[in-house]
Amino acid sequence: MPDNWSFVLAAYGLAALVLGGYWRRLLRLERELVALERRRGATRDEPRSAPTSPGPPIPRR
Amino acid sequence: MRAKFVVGGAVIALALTYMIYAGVTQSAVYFVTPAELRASAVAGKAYRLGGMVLLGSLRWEPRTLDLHFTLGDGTAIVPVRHKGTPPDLFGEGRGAVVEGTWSADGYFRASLILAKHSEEYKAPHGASQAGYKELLRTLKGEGR
Amino acid sequence: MTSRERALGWLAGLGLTAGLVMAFGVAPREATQGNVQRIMYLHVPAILVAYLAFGVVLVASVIYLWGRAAGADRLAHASAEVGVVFTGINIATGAIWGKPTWGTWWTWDARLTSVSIMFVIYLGYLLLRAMIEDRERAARFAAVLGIVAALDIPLVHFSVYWWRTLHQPPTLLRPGSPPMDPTFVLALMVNLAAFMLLYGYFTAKRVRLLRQEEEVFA
Amino acid sequence: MTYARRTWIVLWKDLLSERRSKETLNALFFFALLLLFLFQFALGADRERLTAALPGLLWLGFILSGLVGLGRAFLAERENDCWEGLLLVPGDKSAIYLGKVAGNLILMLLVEAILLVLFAVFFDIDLGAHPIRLIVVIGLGTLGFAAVGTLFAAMTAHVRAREVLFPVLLLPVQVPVLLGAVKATEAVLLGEPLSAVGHWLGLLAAADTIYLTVGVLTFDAILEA
Repeated sequence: MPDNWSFVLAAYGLAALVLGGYWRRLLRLERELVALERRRGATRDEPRSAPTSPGPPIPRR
Repeated sequence: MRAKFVVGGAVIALALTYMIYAGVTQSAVYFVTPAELRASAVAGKAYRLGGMVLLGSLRWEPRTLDLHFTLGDGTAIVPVRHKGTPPDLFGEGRGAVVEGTWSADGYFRASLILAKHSEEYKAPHGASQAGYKELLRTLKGEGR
Repeated sequence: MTSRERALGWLAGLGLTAGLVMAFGVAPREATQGNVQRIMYLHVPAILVAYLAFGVVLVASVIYLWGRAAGADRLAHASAEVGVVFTGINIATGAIWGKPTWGTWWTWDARLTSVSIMFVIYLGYLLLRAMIEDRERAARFAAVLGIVAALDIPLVHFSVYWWRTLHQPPTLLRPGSPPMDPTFVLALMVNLAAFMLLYGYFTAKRVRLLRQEEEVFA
Repeated sequence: MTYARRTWIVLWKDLLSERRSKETLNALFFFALLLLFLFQFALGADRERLTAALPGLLWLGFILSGLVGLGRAFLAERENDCWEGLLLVPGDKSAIYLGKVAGNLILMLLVEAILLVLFAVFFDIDLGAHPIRLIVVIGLGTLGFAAVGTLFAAMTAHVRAREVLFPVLLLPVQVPVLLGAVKATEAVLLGEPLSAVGHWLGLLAAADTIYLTVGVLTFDAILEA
C-alpha cells in the first residue's frame, strides 16, 4: 500500500490555506473597522464612504 | 398565537421523527450483488455491482491497461473487464463496487471501479484480514 | 479585541498544534489505507463542527424570530459563515482522500452529495444576507431560511442515502463500541476539540465584528 | 372572517385575476412547448435513452416551469402596491400563505397536465395505464415544491436580484422532493405498485408536512413591512 504523502500534504495544506484565509479576512475587517471608527470620530459630518473590501455587506439604514 | 407554535413545532417534530425512523429502517439496496445480477441481468442496462474480488482472479496488463477480475458474493460470481488503472485500495480479497453494463457476451463491462473499504480502522499490529462475512455486511450497507 | 476572545484564539492554536502532533506523531499508520488515512483527522472533525455550526444557526434563528434579539441574528450570521468554511474543508479534504482510496476525486455518492447540497444551501443563505440592504429585513428573511435549511438537512440526507451510497458508515456515530483502534479515536477527539475551539474563536470574533459594523454604520 | 374564508379569498383573488389576464398561464404553456423542443434536440431520437430519462425530464420540465410561474407569485402585489393591503388583512397572516400556496399549486398542476399531454403526444408515451398513481405522486411532489416556492417567492419579492436568488435558494432545498418525485414517477411509469416506492412517498409526505408547517409559522415574519 503506497503512502500517498503528497495527498496528505495537499489536504493539510489546503485546510491551512482556507482557515488562514478566513482568519486573515476577519483581521482585515477588524483593521478597517477600527480605522473607520477613528475617522468617524475625527470628522462627524463627512459623508460616509463604504470600505472597498470584498468583505460582507455593510448594512445601511 | 402561542398555541400555533406549539402545535406547529409538534407537527414538525413528528414528521422529522417519522423521517428518521423510516430512514434508519429502510433497507435500500445501493447496488446489486453478483447473485442478484445473475438472476435478472439485462444486456445493455447500467448497473452498479458490488462484491468481493475473488482471490487469484485478478489479472492486469500494465501495457494495454486491461484489467480482468471476478466479483463474487459467496453464491454467484461475475467476470468483470475494465480498461484503466485500479485504485490503490483495490485488490484481491477486498470489496469493490463497479459501475458499468452487463454485456451480452457474459461479462460485466466496467466503466468505473471504486474500492469499497470496511469501516474498520486497524493499527498495523492487529492487521488480520477482514472476514468475508464482515465485508459483505459492510458492502450491503447493513453495518450502519 | 476582548481578552476572552484572545484566550479562545490561543487555546484554538494550541489545540490545533496538539491535533497535528496526534495526527502525525502519535497515531499509527493505518493498516489498509496507509498514511493517507491521516486526512481523516481533518475531514471528520470539520463536518462535525459544521453540523454544530448549522445547529447553532437553527437555534439562533428561532430565538431571533421569537424575540427579535439582534444578538441572535448576529450569532446566526457568524455561525453560518464559519460553518460554510468548515463544510468546504470537509468536501475538499474528502476529495483529496478519495482520489487515492476510491480511485476518483468525486462520485455522486450519498454522503458526498448530501454534504455538497448542504454546502450550497448555506451558501445561498449567505447570498441572501448579502443581497438585502435593510438590516432588519435581512435578519428576518435569513432566520426563516435558516430554519427551512436546518429542517431540510435530514430530508436531504435520507433521500440521497436511498438514492445511492458508497461512503462507509460513520464510524464514530455508530451505536456500540467504535470499530477503531483507541489511538485513532483519541487523535480524532483531540482534533475535534481543537476544531470546536477554532469554531468558537471565529464565531466570537465574527459576532463582535458584526456588532461593531452596526455601531459604526448606525 | 374565519381563517378558511380568508384563505379562500386570497385564492379566489389570484385565480380570478389569472383567469382574466391569463398572463402567466399563456406564457407557461408556450414555455412548456419550448422545453419539449429542447429535450428533443438535446436527446435526439434515441427511444431507449428517452424512456430511461423520461421521469427526470418530466420533473425537470415541471420544475423549470414552476420556477417561472412561482417567481411571479407575488409580482402583482409588489407592482400594484398591494403589499400593504396584504398587511392589513386582519388576524393570522398565514391564511394568506395558504391561499397563495393553493393558488400556485393549482397553476402548477395545470401546467403539469399540459406538459404531460405534450409528452404523451410528442414522445408517444402511454400515461393512461395508472392515472391515479401518477396523480398521487405528482400531487405530493408539486405540493412540496409550491409550499417552499411560495415562501421563498415572498422572501425574494423585494430583493434586487430576485430572478437569480429565487432559484438559487429554492433548488437545493428542493432536492429531497425532486429525488422522491422522480423515483416514484419512474416506478409508476414502469407499472410498479405504489407500495414498491412507499418510502419515497413517505419522504414526500414528510417533506410536504414540514415545509407547509414552517411556512405557516414563519410567513408572518416575511410579510411584515
